Amino acid sequence: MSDQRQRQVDAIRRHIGEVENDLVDELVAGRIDRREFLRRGSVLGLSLSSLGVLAGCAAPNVTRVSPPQTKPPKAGGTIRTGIVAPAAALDPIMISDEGGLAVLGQSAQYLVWSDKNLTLRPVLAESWTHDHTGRVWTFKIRRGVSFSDGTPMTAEDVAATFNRLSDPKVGSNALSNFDGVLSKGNTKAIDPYTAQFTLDAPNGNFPYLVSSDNYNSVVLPKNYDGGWDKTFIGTGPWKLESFTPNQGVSYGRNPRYWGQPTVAERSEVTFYAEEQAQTLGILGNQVDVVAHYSVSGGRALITNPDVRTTQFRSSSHRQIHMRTDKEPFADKRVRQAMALLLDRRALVNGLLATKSDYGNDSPFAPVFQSTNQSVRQRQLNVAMAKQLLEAAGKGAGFSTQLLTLTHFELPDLAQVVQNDVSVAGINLKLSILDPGSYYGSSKFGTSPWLDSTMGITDYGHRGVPNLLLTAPLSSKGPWNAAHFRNPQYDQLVAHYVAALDLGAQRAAAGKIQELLLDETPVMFPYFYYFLTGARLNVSGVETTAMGHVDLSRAGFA
Amino acid sequence: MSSFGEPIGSSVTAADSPAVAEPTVGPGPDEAKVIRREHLALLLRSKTFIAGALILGFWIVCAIFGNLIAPDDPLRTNPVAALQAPSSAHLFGTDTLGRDVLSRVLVGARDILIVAPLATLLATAMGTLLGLVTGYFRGFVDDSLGRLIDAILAVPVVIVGLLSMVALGPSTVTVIFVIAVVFTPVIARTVRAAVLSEVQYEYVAAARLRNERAPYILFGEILPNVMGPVLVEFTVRLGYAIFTIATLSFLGFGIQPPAPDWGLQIYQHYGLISGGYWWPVLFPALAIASLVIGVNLLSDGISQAFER
Amino acid sequence: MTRFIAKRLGLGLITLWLLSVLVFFGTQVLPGDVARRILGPFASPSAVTALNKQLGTDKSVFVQYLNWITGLFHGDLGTSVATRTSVSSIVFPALWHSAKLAILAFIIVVPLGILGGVLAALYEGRFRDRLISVGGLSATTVPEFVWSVVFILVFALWLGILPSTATAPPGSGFLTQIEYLVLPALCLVFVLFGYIARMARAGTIESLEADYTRTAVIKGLPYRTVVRRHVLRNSLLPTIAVVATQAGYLIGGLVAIELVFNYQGIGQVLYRAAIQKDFPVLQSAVLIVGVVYLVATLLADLAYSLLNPRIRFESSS
Amino acid sequence: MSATAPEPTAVQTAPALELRDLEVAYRVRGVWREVLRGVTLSIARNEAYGLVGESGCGKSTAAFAALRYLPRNGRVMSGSILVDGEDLLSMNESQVRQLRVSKVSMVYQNPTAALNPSIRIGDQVAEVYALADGGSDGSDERAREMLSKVQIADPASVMRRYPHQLSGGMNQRVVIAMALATNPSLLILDEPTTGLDATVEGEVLDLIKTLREEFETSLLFITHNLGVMAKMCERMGVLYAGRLVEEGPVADVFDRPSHPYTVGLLRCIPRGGVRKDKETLDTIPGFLPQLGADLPACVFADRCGLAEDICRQQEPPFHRVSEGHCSRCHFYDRAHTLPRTTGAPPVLGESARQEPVLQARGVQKTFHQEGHAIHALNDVEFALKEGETLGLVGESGSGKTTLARLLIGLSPPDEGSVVELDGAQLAPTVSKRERDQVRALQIVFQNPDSALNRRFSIHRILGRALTMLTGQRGEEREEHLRQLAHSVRFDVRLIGARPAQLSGGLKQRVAIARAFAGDPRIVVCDEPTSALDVSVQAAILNLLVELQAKQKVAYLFISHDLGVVRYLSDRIAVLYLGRLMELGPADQVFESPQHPYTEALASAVPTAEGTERERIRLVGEIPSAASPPSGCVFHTRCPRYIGDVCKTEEPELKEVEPGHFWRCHYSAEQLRELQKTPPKPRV
Repeated sequence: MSDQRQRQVDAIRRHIGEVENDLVDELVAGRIDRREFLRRGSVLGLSLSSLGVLAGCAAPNVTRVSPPQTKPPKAGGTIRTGIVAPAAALDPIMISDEGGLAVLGQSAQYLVWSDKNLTLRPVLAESWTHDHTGRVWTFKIRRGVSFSDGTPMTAEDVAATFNRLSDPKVGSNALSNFDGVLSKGNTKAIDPYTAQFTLDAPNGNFPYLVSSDNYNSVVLPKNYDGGWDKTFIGTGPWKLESFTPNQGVSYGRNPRYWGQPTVAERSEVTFYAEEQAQTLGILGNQVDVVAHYSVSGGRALITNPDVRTTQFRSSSHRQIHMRTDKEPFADKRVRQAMALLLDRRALVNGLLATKSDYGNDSPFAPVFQSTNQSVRQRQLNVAMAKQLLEAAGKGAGFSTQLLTLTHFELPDLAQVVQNDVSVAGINLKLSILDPGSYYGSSKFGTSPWLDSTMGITDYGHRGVPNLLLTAPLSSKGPWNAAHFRNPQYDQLVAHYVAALDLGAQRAAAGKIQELLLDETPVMFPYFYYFLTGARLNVSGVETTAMGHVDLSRAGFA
Repeated sequence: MSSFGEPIGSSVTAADSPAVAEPTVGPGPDEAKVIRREHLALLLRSKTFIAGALILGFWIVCAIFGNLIAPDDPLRTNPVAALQAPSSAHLFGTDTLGRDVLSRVLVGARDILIVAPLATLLATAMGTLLGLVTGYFRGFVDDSLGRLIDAILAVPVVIVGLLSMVALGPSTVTVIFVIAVVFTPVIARTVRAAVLSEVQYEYVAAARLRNERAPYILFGEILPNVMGPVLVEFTVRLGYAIFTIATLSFLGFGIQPPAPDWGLQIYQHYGLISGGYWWPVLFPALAIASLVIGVNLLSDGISQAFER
Repeated sequence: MTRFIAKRLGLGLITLWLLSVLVFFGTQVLPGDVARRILGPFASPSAVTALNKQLGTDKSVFVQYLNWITGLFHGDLGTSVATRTSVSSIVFPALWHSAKLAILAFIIVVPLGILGGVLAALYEGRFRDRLISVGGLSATTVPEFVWSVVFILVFALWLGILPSTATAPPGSGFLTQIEYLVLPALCLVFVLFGYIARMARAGTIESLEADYTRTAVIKGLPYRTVVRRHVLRNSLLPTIAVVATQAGYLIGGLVAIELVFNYQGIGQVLYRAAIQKDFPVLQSAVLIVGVVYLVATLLADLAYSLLNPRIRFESSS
Repeated sequence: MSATAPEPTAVQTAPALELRDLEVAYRVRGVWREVLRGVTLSIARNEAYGLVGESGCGKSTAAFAALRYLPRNGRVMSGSILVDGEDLLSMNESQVRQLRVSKVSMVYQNPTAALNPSIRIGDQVAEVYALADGGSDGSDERAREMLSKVQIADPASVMRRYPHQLSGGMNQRVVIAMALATNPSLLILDEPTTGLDATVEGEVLDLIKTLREEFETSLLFITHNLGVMAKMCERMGVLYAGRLVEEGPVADVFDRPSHPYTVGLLRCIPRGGVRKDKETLDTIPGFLPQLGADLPACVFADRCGLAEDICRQQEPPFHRVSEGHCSRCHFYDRAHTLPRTTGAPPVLGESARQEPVLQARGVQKTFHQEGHAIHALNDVEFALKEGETLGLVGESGSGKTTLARLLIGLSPPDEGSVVELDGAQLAPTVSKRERDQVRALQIVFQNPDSALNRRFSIHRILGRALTMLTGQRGEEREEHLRQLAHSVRFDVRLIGARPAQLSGGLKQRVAIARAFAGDPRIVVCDEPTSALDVSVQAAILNLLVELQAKQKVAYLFISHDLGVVRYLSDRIAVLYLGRLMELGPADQVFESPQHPYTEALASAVPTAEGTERERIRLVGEIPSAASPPSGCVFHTRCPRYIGDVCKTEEPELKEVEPGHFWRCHYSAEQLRELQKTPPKPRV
C-alpha cells in the first residue's frame, strides 16, 4: 500500500478510539472481512469516508463484494406496490406489524437506516459517537430537514420522539426494545442539531435501536399527539395523497423533501388481506411490486418468468418451544432427540424452496456477524434420537399436543414436525388456532402460547440478537414459552450484551450456542430469507429484512 | 276457521279429476307393501337417483376404505418432493408438503362424510322439533321462536359459522355444532309449514277429543305425517352442509390440518394455481363438486319418487 | 295495507333487537384480548392495560352493550379498535362495494334463473327439467370459492382476459369497474341460479296444475298465452320473495369470494373483524347486514302483496 | 219438466257429441289402468244429456276426453270422439284449440279455483271474445252484456273485481258466462253445483236451464246427484266402472230402472219423506271396483243380487227396454225385482228419561279478525234428549260447524254461554273436561281422509281411542276392539290396513267406530256422508240408525242435504247467520207453516222424483256475519218480507205450535195462509 495512503490511515487511527483501532487491527489481520468491517464501523459511528480509507488496508485476499449492475430507472410514472394489509391502526407509536411499518416508512424517517446487510446508514442523523463505556451516545442531527407540514425538524423533535417511545405510560410498542436500555427523559437535545442518549447500561449495539430496525422510532414532531393516519406526517420522500383503510394509500412526491426527489412521480400502495390475493395481484399485473412474500404464499412467484425476485438473509425464524418444566420434555435428552428428529434439509429445500438458512437451535442466525460459525450444525440423526429417548425412558415414544397458529407456513411446519417425530413413535396432536386465540393475553397463565407444552411461534427479523436472547430464553423473559430457567445462560447473555468488540461478542455467542444446543429448550429449524418480487420492468426497490420498502429510488426501465 | 266450513265437495270426484289420477284402492292390507314396492321400483327406474347413488356410493367406499385404496399415506409429508406435477408416480401430483394428492382426495371423503351427515341429522332433529312446536302451538311460542329464527337467518350462514368457530375454537365437533345451529332454523321453517297444513286435518282434533296430551299429538300423530318433507329437506340440507363445511375449511375455520379435507386443501393451495400448480386445487375442487352433485341427484330422485 | 306494513315493521324491529343481543353477546365470547390483539403479542403488558382502559374494553359486558346501543341510536356505530377509524367509515364503503357486486350478479342471474325455472317446469320430469334443476342445484351447492378459483384459473391466468382481483384501481370508470366485477359476479350467478330456478319451477308447476290454468286451456287460449298470461302471473310471485331473501347472503355472505378476489366487501370486513377481535366493527357490521336482510325481505313482502290481489284486498277490506 | 225442453227429434245433422267405444286409461305408478271401457253415447243438438255414476266410474274422464284434455298420465287407448261430426282425435293442436274456442266449453266444480286469482273478472271474460274474433276492441262491452245475461246485478263493478272477492255462486256465474260467451254447440257441466249452498245451487241450475234454452246449447251434465239430474236433463246415462250400463229418457229410467245398479242407486237415496223409523235405505253390497281392476263380463256382476253364471261368462248386450231406453243387463226385464239387502228398520223405542242429555242456552261465539268482531253464533239454544236426533241445517256461514266444534270443546264459546251435559256445565275446552264427559260427547267428521291419521293402521286408530277413552289395555281392549269393529260392520280382517287402502265408506265406518269407542251419549255428525257416494251414504245412514237404536245415543246431525236430514232427524233446527231461525219436529218443519227461510231452503232442493214445487228465489247473497243486517237478519232476502218491522226489530224465538219454535214476526196462521201460494219475487 502507498505511503500517502498509509499516512491517511495513521491520521485517522490517531483520532479514533480504542475499540475502533481493535477493529482496524482485526481487519488488517484478516480476521474479519471488509464487509463486516464496514458494518461494525458504521455501528461505532466511523464516517463512511474514513471507513472507505481504512477498508483499504484490508488483507488483499479478501474478496470485494460488488453491487449488482442494473441500469438506473427512468423518472416518472406511478409505482404500484402490494403489501400485507396493516393489522392495526396506523399509529407510529403502536404499530407492531409489517404492513404498518411498511406504510410508516414511506413518509416518515429514522435517524439511521439499517440496510439489508445490517450496515447502518445515516439518514436524519449525520454521524454518531459514544463514550468509552458505551453508555452515552451522541448523534449529530441533519440540518435543513422539515416535516411534510413545513415545520423544521430539530434535536428537540428527536428527543421528544424517543422520550415518548420510552415512556411506559404511553405504552409504545418500542418499550420492549428500550426495556433496560433507555429510560424516559434520558434523551436530551444538547443543541438544535445534537441529541444525546444516556443508557441505563452499556450497549455496543445501541445505534440499531434508533435505526429502522426499531421500526417505531420514526422521528415525529415534538408536539405529536396521535392522529398520524390523518396526516402521515414525517420527513420522508413521499407525501400522502389519499388513504383508504383496508384498501391502500397513494403518495405523491414530497416537495419539501431534503434529499433527492423520488424517481417515480407517484406511488400507490395496495393492502392485501391474503398473501394469496397479493400473489394473484402481481401476476395479474394489478401491482408492480410485492414488498415481501413468503414461500408458502408466493411460491408461484419464485418460478414465474415475469417476476424478478430479490432475496437476502434475515433473522426471521420460527421457534418450536418445549416446556422444560413439564413432561414429556422435562428431560433435556428428550428435547435433544426432538431436535435430532427434525429433517432440516427437507424443511429448507422443500418447505422453503431453499430460500432459507439452517437454524441451529439458537437465536444466532447466520446473518448476525456475532454468530460463532465454529459451532457445529445439528443434523438429522434418528438413531441417536432413539438412543436418547431410550435413555430417557421414552423409548416407546409418547404423545402430546403441538400448538400453533394460522400464519404463513406455520401449519405446514407443524405437520412436517408431526410427521418427522412420528418415526420415533412420538404422536403429536395438532391444534391450530387463529393468532388472537394463540397469543391470548400474552401473559403466563392466560396465553395458550406461553402455557402450551409444545408450540410453534413466529418471530420477525431483528437487526441484533439481543432481544431474541433475552425475551424468549432468559429466566425472566416475558416470552419464555419454554419456561427455560438457567442462571448460567442468563449470565452469558449479560456478558454478550455488554461486550463491545466483536471478538468478545463471538466468544460469548459461542458459549451461548453450545449451551442452547445442549439444553435445547427451543428448536430453531431455519432462518428464512426475505423475498421481494417485482415485475421485470421495475428496478430500484430497496427492502429491509424488517419489512421496510424504500420506493424513493424505484422506477420503470 | 274456513277449513271447517261447508263440504269441500271435491272429494266426490277426486278419483277421476284430471289432476294426476289415483286409484281408489280397495281393501287388502298387503296393498301397503305393493305401494312401497312400486315406490322403490320408481326410485330404481329414476336415472338421477341411480347416478347420485353411484357417486355417493363411490365416496362412501373411499371414506371407509380410503386408506386401503389410497396408493400412498395421505399424511406422510416429504417436503423435498413438494408440488410435483401429476405423473405415473403421483397420478394427481403432490402438494406443498410432498403428500400424494390422489391419496388425500380419496381419504378426504371421510371427514366430510362423517361431519356433514351428522351435522345435518342434528339440524334436522332440532329443526323438526322446533318446527313441530312452533307450528302446533301458535301464538306466543310461535311468535317469539319465529323472531329468534328470523334473527338467526338474518346473519349469513358463513358469518355465524365464522363467529362460532372463532369463539369455540376450530374442531370437528364445533363444525358439527355450527352447521346444526345454522341449519336448524331453515329446517324448522319447512317443517312448520308442513305442520301448519297438517293441523288443518281433523285427526288432530280427533286426538284432542280423546284427551291426548300435546307431546303425543306432536310426535305420535303429526310427526309421522311430515316425515316426507323432513326426508327431502334432509337430503337437500346435506348438500348445503357439505357446501358450508367446505367453505369453513376454506376460511381456515373448518376441519383442521393435517386432515386431508378437501376445502382445506383448496385453502392451502389456491394461491398456487397462479404459479401453474393447479393440481392440488383442481382435484379437491372436483371432489367437492362431484360429491355435492351426487347428493343432489339423489335427493332429486327421492323427491321425484315421492311426488309421483 | 298500512296495518300490514306497520305489523311487519314492528316484528322487524323486535327481530333486530334480538339480533343485536345475539351478536353482541355472541362476539363477547370470542377469545383473545382486544388491546393485546391491537398491540401484538410482543407489546408490554402495561401498554395493553393502558389501551384496554382507553378503549373501554375493561368495562362489564352489559355496560358495553348499553354504550353500543345508545351509540347506535345516535347514529354512531362506534370506533374500530383495529384501525381506530369510525366503524361507519369502514362498513358503509364496504357495504356499497358488496351492493355493487350483488346488483351486477342479480341483473344477470334473476332473468336467467326465472327463465330456467319456467322452462324446467314446462318440461317437468323430462330431460331438460332434470338438467336445469339438478344442474342448477349442483351449481348452487358447489361452494362459490371453488368456482372463483376455477374462473380465475381460466379467465384471468390462462386466457388473461379478465382481472384476477375485483377492486378496480381508484378513479376508474364505470365500465372498468364492471370489468373487474365480472368474475366474482359470475361465481354468484352460478351460486344463485339453481336456487332461483328451483323456486320459479315450483311456482310454475303449481299454477300449471291449477284449475284456472285448465280453464284457460279449455277456453282455447294458445299455450303461450296461457303460460304468459295465466301461469307466470301467479307462479313468479313466490320467486320474488325468495330472490329478496338472498340479499342477506349477497351482502355479507361472500367472505370466500371477497377474499379470493381481494374485494373490500362487507364480507371481508366481517371476516377481518372476526379475526382481529374488532368487536365494534363486527357487531355493527353484522347488525347492518341483518338490517339489509330484513329490509329486503320486508320489501319483498310488500312487492308480493302489492302484486298479489288476494293479500292486497284482504288487508284493505 | 221435460215438456219445457224440445223433445230430441230425429237428428237432422251430426250429433253435438258422439263417443264411440271410447277406451281411456291412466298410467298410475307405471301401470296403465282402464278408466273408460268402451263407452258409446251420443248427444243430439239442443239435448241435455246427464251422466250419473259414483266415484271412479269415469264421468269426468269422459267429459275431459270430449275436450281432448286428459291429465298428463291419461291416454285414449281406442275408440273415437266426434264433436259436430268432426273427429277430435285426428285433429292437430290448433284445430283442437279452435274447437275449444268455438264449439265446446266446460264448467266444473269449485268455481273460485277455476278463475285466475290475479286477473280481474272483466279481463278473464273479455279474453274469450278477444280470442274468438282476433282481439277486437268491443270485447269489454260484450263481456259486460254476457255477465248481465248470467244475472249479475252490477256487471260493471264485478268486472273490476278479483275472484276471491266474489262468492262461489257469483264466480260460478262468471265461469258459465265465459263458457257460453262464444255460443258453443256443446256445454259440458261437471258437478257444477257441488259444494254450493242449496239456495245458490238452485239459482245456478235455473240459470243454466234458461240460458241453454236461449243459446240452444247441448249439455253434457255430469253429477252424482240424481235429483239434479232429474231437474236438468232429458236423457241420461248411468256409468259404472267405465261402462255405460243403462241409458234412456230421464223419466223412463227413474220410473222403470232396468239395470240392477240403477235400481240400487235409486233405492239408496231417501225419497218421498221416508223416515228412519219407517224403512231402512237399501244399499249396494260390495265396493266400487278400483281403477283398472279386472272385472267379470258384466262389470256389475260381483255386486249384483240377480247375478248368475252367465253374467260372469258373457258380456250382456245393450238390450232395448223401450224407445231409446237400453240396459246392459241379461235380466233387464226383472231388474226391479232386485232383492233388498237390508231388512226392517230397527225399533227406536222412545227413551224413558225426559230430561235432556245435552242442554245449550244462550250460546254465543265471536271471532276476532283484524280488529272487527264476527258473531258466528248468536244466542243459540236447544236441548237434546237421549236417543233422539236433532238435524241442523243451514247454509255456509250459518254457524253449523262452529256450533259443533264448540259443543265438543274444540273451540271455547263466549263467556256466559251455557252448555250442560246431564245438567252439569261443561268446561269450555275439551282438555279441561272430565274423561267421562269427553267420552260421552264425540264427533264424526265430514271427511274421513282428514279425520283418520293416514299413517296409522285401523287397529292403532281404534285401539288408541279405546285406551284413551276407556282406559282398557291388553286382551280386554282387543276384545272390545273386535266388538267395536263388528258393531260398525267393519271386517276385522282389515284391521291391519291403513286408511288409504280402504274405500270411503269403510273409512267413515272406522271414524264412526272411533266416536263410539267410549260408548258416547251424544255424537255430533258433521256432514258425515257428504263426501261419500250415495250407495255408501245409505249404508252409513243405516249404520247410524242401528247404533242409535242399540245404544240410545243422541245425534246432532249436521247436513246440507235436506233429504238426508229429514230421513234421520226427529227434530230439526235451522240456522241462518248464527241465529236459530226455526226449531221443531222434523215433519212440522218440512210442512207448512214454516219459517220463510226454511220454506225457501226446502223449495230449492231438487228431488229425484223431479216433482218439485215452485222454487222460491232468494235475492242477493248471504250477508257477511261481520255486518249482519239490522232487525231480522233474514229481512234482506226474505220472500215473505212484511215491511219496516222486519228491518227494525229482531223477532223473538217463539213457540208457534207445541215444540215448534221460530224467529219470525208472522204467526203460524198468517204463514199457513200465505204459503198456500208462492211468493212474488222481490226486486
